[in-house]
Formats: sequence, C-alpha cells, structure tokens
Amino acid sequence: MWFEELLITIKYYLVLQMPGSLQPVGSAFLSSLPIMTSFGGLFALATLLERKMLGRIQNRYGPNRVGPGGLLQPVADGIKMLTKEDIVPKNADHLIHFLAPLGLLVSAMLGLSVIPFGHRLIALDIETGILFFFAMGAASELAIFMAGWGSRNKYALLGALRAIAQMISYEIPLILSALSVLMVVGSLSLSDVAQAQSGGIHTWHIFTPWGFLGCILFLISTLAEINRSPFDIPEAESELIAGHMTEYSGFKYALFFMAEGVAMFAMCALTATLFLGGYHAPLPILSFIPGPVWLFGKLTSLVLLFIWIRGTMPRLRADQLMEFAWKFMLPMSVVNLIAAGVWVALDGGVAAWILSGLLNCVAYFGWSRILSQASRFNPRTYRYAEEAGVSK
Amino acid sequence: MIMDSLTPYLLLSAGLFCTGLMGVLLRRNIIIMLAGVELMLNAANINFVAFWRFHPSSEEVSGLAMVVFAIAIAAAEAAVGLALAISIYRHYRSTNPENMGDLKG
Amino acid sequence: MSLFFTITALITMASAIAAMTLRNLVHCVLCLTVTFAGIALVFLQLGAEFIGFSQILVYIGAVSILMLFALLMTRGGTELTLKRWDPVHWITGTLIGIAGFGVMSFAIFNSSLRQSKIPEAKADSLHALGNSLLSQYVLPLEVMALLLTVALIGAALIALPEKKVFRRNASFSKNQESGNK
Amino acid sequence: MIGKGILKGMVETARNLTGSFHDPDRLTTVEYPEQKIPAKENARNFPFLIYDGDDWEAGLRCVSCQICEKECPPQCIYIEKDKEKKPDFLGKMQMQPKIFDIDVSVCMGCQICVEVCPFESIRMDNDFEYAGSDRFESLLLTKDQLAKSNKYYHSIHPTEAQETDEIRVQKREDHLAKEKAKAEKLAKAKEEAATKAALSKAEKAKEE
Amino acid sequence: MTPSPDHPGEAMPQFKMHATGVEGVTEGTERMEVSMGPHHPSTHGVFRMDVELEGETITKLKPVFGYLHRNHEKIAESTSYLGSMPYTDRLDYFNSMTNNWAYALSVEKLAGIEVPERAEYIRVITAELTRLQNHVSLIGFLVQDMGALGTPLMYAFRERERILDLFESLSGARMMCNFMRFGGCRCDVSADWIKQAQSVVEAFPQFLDEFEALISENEVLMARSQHVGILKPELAIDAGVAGPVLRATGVNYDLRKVDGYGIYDRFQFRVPLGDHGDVYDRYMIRVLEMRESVKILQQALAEIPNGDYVNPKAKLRGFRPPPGEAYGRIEAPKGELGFYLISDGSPKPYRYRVRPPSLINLTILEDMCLGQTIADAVIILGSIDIVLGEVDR
Repeated sequence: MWFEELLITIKYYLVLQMPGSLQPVGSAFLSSLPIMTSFGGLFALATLLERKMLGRIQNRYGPNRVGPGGLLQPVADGIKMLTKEDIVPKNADHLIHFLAPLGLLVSAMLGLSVIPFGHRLIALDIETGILFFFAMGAASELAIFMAGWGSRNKYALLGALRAIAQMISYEIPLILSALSVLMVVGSLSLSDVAQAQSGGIHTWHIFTPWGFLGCILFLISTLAEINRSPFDIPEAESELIAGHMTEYSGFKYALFFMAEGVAMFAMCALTATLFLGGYHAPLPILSFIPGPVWLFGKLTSLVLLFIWIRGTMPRLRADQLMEFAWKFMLPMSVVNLIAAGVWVALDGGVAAWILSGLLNCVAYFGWSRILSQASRFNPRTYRYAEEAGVSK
Repeated sequence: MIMDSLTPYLLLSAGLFCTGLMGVLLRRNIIIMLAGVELMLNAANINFVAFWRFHPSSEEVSGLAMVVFAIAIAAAEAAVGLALAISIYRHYRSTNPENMGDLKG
Repeated sequence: MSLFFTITALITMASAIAAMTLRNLVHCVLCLTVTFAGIALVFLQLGAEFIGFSQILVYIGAVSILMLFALLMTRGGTELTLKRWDPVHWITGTLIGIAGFGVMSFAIFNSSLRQSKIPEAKADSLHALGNSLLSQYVLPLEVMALLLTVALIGAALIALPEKKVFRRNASFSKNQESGNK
Repeated sequence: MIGKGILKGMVETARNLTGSFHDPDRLTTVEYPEQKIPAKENARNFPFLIYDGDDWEAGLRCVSCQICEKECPPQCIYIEKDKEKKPDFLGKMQMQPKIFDIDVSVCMGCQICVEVCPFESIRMDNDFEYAGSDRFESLLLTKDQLAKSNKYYHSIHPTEAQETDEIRVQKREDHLAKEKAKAEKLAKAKEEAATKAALSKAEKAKEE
Repeated sequence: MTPSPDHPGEAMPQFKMHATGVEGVTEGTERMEVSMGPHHPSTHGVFRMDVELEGETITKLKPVFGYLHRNHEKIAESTSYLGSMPYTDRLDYFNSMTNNWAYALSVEKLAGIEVPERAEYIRVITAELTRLQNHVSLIGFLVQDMGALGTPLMYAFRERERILDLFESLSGARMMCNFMRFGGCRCDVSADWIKQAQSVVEAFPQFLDEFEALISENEVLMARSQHVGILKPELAIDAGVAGPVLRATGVNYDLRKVDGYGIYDRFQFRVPLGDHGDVYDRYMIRVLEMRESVKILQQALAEIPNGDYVNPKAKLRGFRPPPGEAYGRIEAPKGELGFYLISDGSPKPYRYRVRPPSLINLTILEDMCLGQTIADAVIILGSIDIVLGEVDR
C-alpha cells in the first residue's frame, strides 16, 4: 500500500502546484505519463526477451552483439527503424495510411488506462472499465482496416480482412469468458474485480472451476485478438508477406510493432486482473511488495507463456480459425458462463465447486471428444509395401 | 462540460437525422443508404439519452433502456441489411437500387 | 455554450455530412465512424457511460466494420455513380433535408421541453439500468435477444455462398477417365 | 482430446529451452568471427599453386602444361607460358607460367584441376575469407597470390600432402633410377667403345 | 439485365496487376488475381504462381518458372563428361551426392564401366545420408510454411548440419560434394569416418522421435495438412510423379526396389505407403522413409568391405565412351532422377538430358490446389519438395 500512496501523494502535490485551470489536464497528464513511458520501455525489453527466448527454444543465442548480452539491441533496432526511409506507395490513400498506425497505438494505450496497477493506482477509474477496454479493442480493428485498405496492396487488404474477421469472431468468447468474472464480482469496474481477489492466492479467480476454464478461453482469445501465433494469420509471412503492415516502413512500421506489443501487455494485464488476482500478492504477508511489481510479474509470466506458445505452434488456416472460434470457443465460453451462474446461485462453497467443476469438465471432455470424432483430423498409422511382388 | 439546456442536443439530433435522410435520398448505393438509416437511428438515440439526463427523477432509466434496445436492433438491422446487400450484389452484380428492377412492369 | 460540446457537435455534423456526400465509399464509412465516435462522446458528456462505450463497441467495432466488409465484397471501393451529376436530384434532396431540419428546429424552439432544467448528477445509472432491464423491460429484452439470434442466423444464411467445385481443364484430368492403373 | 498434441510439443520446446543452457549438443552455435570451427582436413575451397623451397618463383611446381585450363568446367583458369625455361625438381628444364590467373568469382571449387594435374602443383586451399573491397581485382588471384609453400600445404592437408610428397619422392627415385640406368648404359657403351677402341688399337698395333 | 458500365460493380482501378504483366480483374466477378512470387517468401526460391482467387479459394493457378534457368543441358553438351559432374551438384543443391550418382550411373551404363563393391557401398551410404538430410530439412521447411516460426526448421537444420559435416570431412565440401566418379568415388572413406557416420546414424532416430513429439500429433498441424492437397494415384501415375509424393498416394513404386540399381537388393528395408495422398501423408511418408534409411545405413556401415574405391581402369582424362545411348536413373530423395545421354564417340556428350523429379512433380500443382485456399497452396507447394535449381536447370 505504501508505494501506491506515495505515488498518489506525489501526483496530488504536483497537481496542486499547477494553476487551477490547468489542474484537470495536468492530472490526466500525470496519470498517463507513467503508463506511456513504462510500457514503451517495457515493450522494448519485451522484444529483446522474446527474441532471446525464441532463440533459446530454437537452440540459438538470440541477439547478443549490441551491449552486454545484447541488452542494447532494442535501442539499435529503434535507431534503425527511425533512420529508415518512410515509403508510402504512390497509389496509397496518404491520410489513412498515415493515421492507421497512430490509431492502433492510441487504442492500445487507451486500453491500459483502465487497468488497476495498484490500490487506487488507476488512470481512469470508471464504473464501466472493462467495457471501455473492449471498446478500445474494437477501435483497433478499424485502424487495422485503415492500414490494409489505405496501402492499396492486395496482400495488405487480405491480411486486414483476415485480421478483422478473426478479431470480431474471437471478441465473442473473449467477452463471454470475461463476463463470467463480472457476473461473480457483480461489477464492470476493474478495480472492483481486483479488490474481489485481495485475500490471497485462494481467492484468485483462476482457482475456481469457472475461472480456470475462463482463463484458458480468455488467453486463447487473447492470442487471437492480438494476432499472435498460432493465430497470426493476418500477417502470415508464408502467405501474405506481412499482412496489413506490408506497405509500411520506417517508424510507422515500428509503431505497428509497438502497438502490437502494448496491446499484448494490455491484454495480459487484463488477464492478470480478471483471473490472477491483479496487483495483489499471492500471500497477504507478501503485500509489503508494491502492487505494480506483482502485476508486472504476472504480466511478464503471461508474456513468457505467449512466447513459448509462439515458439512451438504452426499457425491455423483462416477458415479453421473461424471454425475453432464458433465450434469450440463459443460453446465452451457459454458453458463456462452457466458454470459461473451456478457458482453465483449457490453463493460459492463446496457444492458450487463440485457442480460447476463437473459441468465444465463434462462439457470440455465431452465436447472435445465429439469434435475430434466429427473432425477428420486424426493421427494415422501407415502401411508398408509387401516385400515380395513389387508392382508398378 | 454538460450543457444546461436541452436545445443543443435536440438540434444536433435533428441535424444528424436530416443528414441521414439526405443520404438515403441521394445515394445510389444500398450500403451507404443503410449507413444513412443507421445515422438516423443514432440521432434518435441522442434524443433518448438527452431526455433521460434531463429527466428530474434519478430512478428513471427508460431512456437508456430504449437506447440499449435501439442499438441492438440497429446492429441486427445492419447485419441483415448488409447480408441482403451482398446477396443482391451476387444476383445483380450491382449495388445500385435502380438496377434492381426485375419486378418493374 | 460549452466549448467541448460545440467542438464535438461540429465534428459530428461535419463528418456526417461528409459521410453522406463523399465519392469514395470507404471514405464515407470511415467518416461515419467519426460521426459514431462523436455521438459516443455526446453520450459520455451526458453521463451515460455504459451507452457511450456500447456505442463505440457496437457501431465502430461492428457495424462500420460490417459495412466496410460489405463494400469490399461488392467491389464498391469507388462509387462512380456520382459521375452522373444530377443537379436536380441533388438540389431536391438537399432542399428536403434542409426543410426537414427547419421544421424540426421550429418544433424544438417552440417546444416546452426547452424549459426543462438539468437535475443533479444521476447516481449509479449502471445498476439502475441493469435492474430495470431485468425487471421492467425483461420481456422486450428477451424478444430482442431472440431477434438478434434470428438476425444472426438469417444474415449468415443470406450471405452464404453457393458451393462450387473447381476443376482444371488440362490434359492430365482428361486421361483420368481411362485410368491406366 | 483437443490440446494433447500441443502440450506434447510444448514440453518438447521447454526441454530444448533448458537444454540449450547446459547441453552443447543442442546449442551448436559457433560465434563466427571470434570462434571458428577448425577446418576439416579434406575441406576445399579454392585452388592454389605449390612451390618448393623458399623462393616461390623458382620453386613453383607448375610447368604451364595447361591441362587444368582445358579441364576446368567453368573455365576460370588463365595461363600464359613464359619463354624462359627453368629446371624442375628433377633438374629437367621445364616451361613455367608467365601468367597464371584464377578468377575465384567464377571458380566453383570442384577440384577437377587438382585431379587432372600431372605435376602435383595445384591443390585446394581451405581459406574461405576472400572478401575484398574491390569487386574486380580482389577476386582475380594472380600467380604471386596463388603461390603457397609446400609447408603451408602440409599444415592444411597433412595426409594428402604426405601422399603427394611420397609420389614426388617416388618420381624422383624413378627418375634417379632412370638416370642411373641411363648413365650406366652410357658408361657401359663408353666402356665398350673404349674397349673396342683399345681392341682396334691393339689390333692395329699388331698389324703394324 | 446488364449493369450500367459506370457502376461500382465493374471496375476497381486501383487493383490492377502491376509489374507481372498479367491482366487485371476478370470481368465483373469478385475474383482477384494475385501473383505470388518470384520473390514471395514461401515459394522456395524464384518461383511464381499466378493465382486467381475467389475470396481465399483458388480457382486457377498457373505455375511460372524459368527464373533460374542456367542452360545446364547445353553447357553439359559442350564440356567433357567429367566436366559436367560438378554442375550436377547444382541441379538440386540439397542432394549433390544423389545427383552425382545418377549421372555417374548413366555414364557407366554408356561406357560399360564396372563399379567395385566398396564403391557401391560408399555410394549407398552417401545417398542415404543425403536422403536423411533432404527429408529432414524438407519437413522443417514444410512446418515453417505452416507458420511454426522456425523452431522445427532449426531443429532440422541442427541435425542436417551433422550430416553435412560428414560430407565435408569426406569430400571437402558441404553441399557441392562432386564426389562420385565414373567407376567409383573420388576418394576413399576412412575407418574413422565410418565410425563418425555410425554415431550420427545411431543418434538420428532419437532426434526423429523428438521431432515427432514436437509436431506430428499437433492438432494444428493435422488440421492444416490432413485432407489438403489430395492427389489421386491415377493422376499421379498419369503425370509421371515419382518419389515420396507418389508413394504418399499409395502407389508402391520405389526405384530402389523396382530398378535394383547399385546394391540395394542386399539391404533389408521397407517402403512406407500413404492412403490419402494429402500433405500430412507426404510429411509422414518422409518421416518413415528416414527411419528406413537409418536401417539401410546401419547395415551398409556394418558390412562395408575392403577393396578399391574406384575402378582403376576408368580413365579420368581423355574419357571417350563408345557411341551409343544410355539412361540411368535412381531414387533421389525427391523422386526419380534420370540422366539420358547420347555419345557419338567424342569426349563430349552429343545429347544430355535430365529428368528432374522436382519439375515433373510440380506439374500437378494446379490439380492439387484448385478449390483449396491460398494458405494451402503454400504448404502444398512445400510438400511437393521442389528445388528451383532443378526445376529450371
């Protein structure tokens, strides 16, 4: 608590120094400044971390030339991106081409403003925080469309259309699985959600049947929502070069990456807030460690999980991605919502645990069994040619 | 922030409504015509919210409830309308309503 | 007049007019999203947070994207109809619009609603809205849910493309019938 | 069950992730400019010319027979004969190249010149760092750049160099034996001639 | 009813094709022509596909190649028989050993040269090692085309590296080996090399197990590759397809068994066959073939006899085969690789012709891709296993 109080006191002190008419603006500025700076820097570090970890997964070193252990690699990348020529195709719609990366970055950054980083440490504490978050996610779809359409490039347009189709489809399970938490907490405000998990690790939502399945569904939808592997078909380099980013270069390209990185952080922070106790320590004894540290720790471990998945999986095809969303994710998230409803109706307790757990387990195993029997995708056994009687 | 009179909201709403109406009347592309209809619906929503805000009772939320329904129905309308537009395009290879004259004598 | 509202209203109106008159259809829809965002801002100013963010979520995130998809699927990225400049058509349309606006503003300025005073800030509109939706308006809500489901299925059915089989007309395929296995 | 294969794959990548920190079999990267893998003994890249002794011009084995020039598939060798001759390792007078150029931007390192050379004079080098700032001249190796000592050859391809030396020793021995036989034959003939002469002298003297 | 010509339904001027010379939008439909390649990241070199799409479904696909044409056959007709041996390395630059062997085999047929037994063993060993490294890098590339961000490819290349090291210490070069000679091989294998090869071969099945655990049962891979790019056995036979692509359709045709060239009849190995002819079958057939190759290698490395590594009677310089013609073919990793030679008694071949498996297997690309999506086209192309050096020659 002391850390959060300290920050808030500093902010109020600074705000009070300003002339009266500037105070609202100054307050907003001071609230958003730490988010923008820390996540900008964090994004740079995350690119390094991702490249290092992917390298290790692939039995390589990863970047290790710039600075000690490659620590300055993001700086070098940034300088490279800044000094590159900014090419805009002749036929492109210049205004839209220019606005798209900005729109993407702004919407990603805005999403962060409703995440509670600590007790009362939230830039925009509104009643409908999570709705705001999803609204900003929806706005990023438009930015991606602008990028794809404004470039006047077939690959870019195809990539943008894929990205939007995918994001819209996965928004449904994303919101539905978040809804289970909101149902139990009974509030749309993220600080309320975080506060509901303040009692230590056993109160975290992930350790309930509906929270566990909800967390997994939420993470999968998150992967799709931020276009990361195995759902990175919008920028599938083996098919579409770079999707909606094909015609971008220089700093605008870097902005796209930054927006993607910030969106990833925002989604991970939301996951941590919804399911992993937010800024709360797993044990009440450990709560002397500031809340932001816990949140960033949880966030980083989720990012590491994403990198791990990225290092393992091939990507799905666009239509299979949709199929997965509608055939698996949507039914499972609806079932999970019912399980959360059971939990709310029974007001927690052992019976609720058993009932909702049973519901989720039966649904998952039964549905995945039905799906894999109905699907034509199975491991195969192979025959060998007869030794004798070789025929053409 | 908030205006203390209802008039500007109503004027904005009227302006948007008429713009949407103009769009429906002028354009020859069914998708943009649909956009005009959406605009008109939105204009109505502004009125609903403004009336809710200026209603003296604190418990009265009918205006908001209306807007919730309006948004949902507008979304459904857009989905069906655009699906129709696409299937009409598949049939006529055109999105111009003037070209869809099969039933004309 | 509040400065903030004035700016919002002007941007909203300007983009709405642009959305209805621009020649490039994608530009039209993009301007329309600006209008939607402006309307959402108006909602937020009025203190209807839930409605405002729902507006962004539904209109910017879904409806305008749907429109863009439909435009691209119907190859309407550029509308060439406006080439056939029809002044009579346009002037009549504009006049009807202005006349409608005139009638409405006349009604507004003569209405007793102008006198209504703004009450104190509304408390906890979100919970009140939720409660009334599930008590007072529960039947309309259910009907709306049904309508949405039907609309979803209907839209999917209407837009479903007919299945096609593509075959190559090359020499290999011709030989296939003889089948020299 | 959906997800089983994916989990199996993720376990595998996790094993590789941890393995890359302690298992040299997994992390096989060699950081090139600082570290280099020692060249394999047979490694070949571009040809060079061997010389014996210390003076590269005098000791150059090449006799400009132009077989390699003819056999080279991409025709990257250019040879011009010198008018002056010089003695080879057997002491015979042989031609020598005035110009011997190899265009390494054309050469594909196929080793056919080495196989066809009857004088053991052209061999494959394993140096691969030929980058230069001049794209024309720096990749056209001339005679002086190509000439490398037999000692160098021993250092890069010890087994092959040993074999080559043995062949040359054999050749020298054969040559010496031939010379000896020739000299003996010559001496014998001389002797015979001498005895013949002596005999005829004696006969002459007898007659007188 | 016809739409008026100035209506949006017709033209979309900004989407005309540029730079490729292909005409733009077909009249009045929603089809889009996309030119994939020649510098598209996943067309395996300089290959181009002119694809016509309806949505993402392929309605037409025209392979365009020739960007890497190097006039190999005519160059070979103007150099000596030995002189085109290093050029065969560069046909399919992944498998120089098998290319060498196929060429050497046809010249040996032409000139009637015997090959000593030890040389035959060396040839089998190097060819099977080549098959291992070709298949392993191919499945790496294939999974990379499906978007697995390099991890399987890196593992595959780690193993391929060990085999290339073996080639380097044997022939001096990692990829352009130029190792076979008419009547044998260029140099002998040492006992040390055989020991190294044995250790590589012993470690290989373990790697294959790891690789399969990583990806073979992955649901994403199965969904991407099963029932995609199906090739019917009849069509495959009609089109002359050979190699793993043919065997994946279920046709039992392996030249090592059928032709019995070299000494393959001495080894115990089986020929895996697929049942569906789709991309997954092509992937799995290659995995299984690698396991069989390991068996062949174990037998060959254990049984290799002493003797000459090259026929001492075979001439290196001034080689003039008698007039006649010959066609030698082997089961290269990509399929049937054949060399057709006509000699008129001069030191240069009168006619020299390559039957490249990559090119022949590529001809059925359109049949496999029609009706699939553009994402499938990429992996179907990857599963055919082409090398543009061999396609264009």
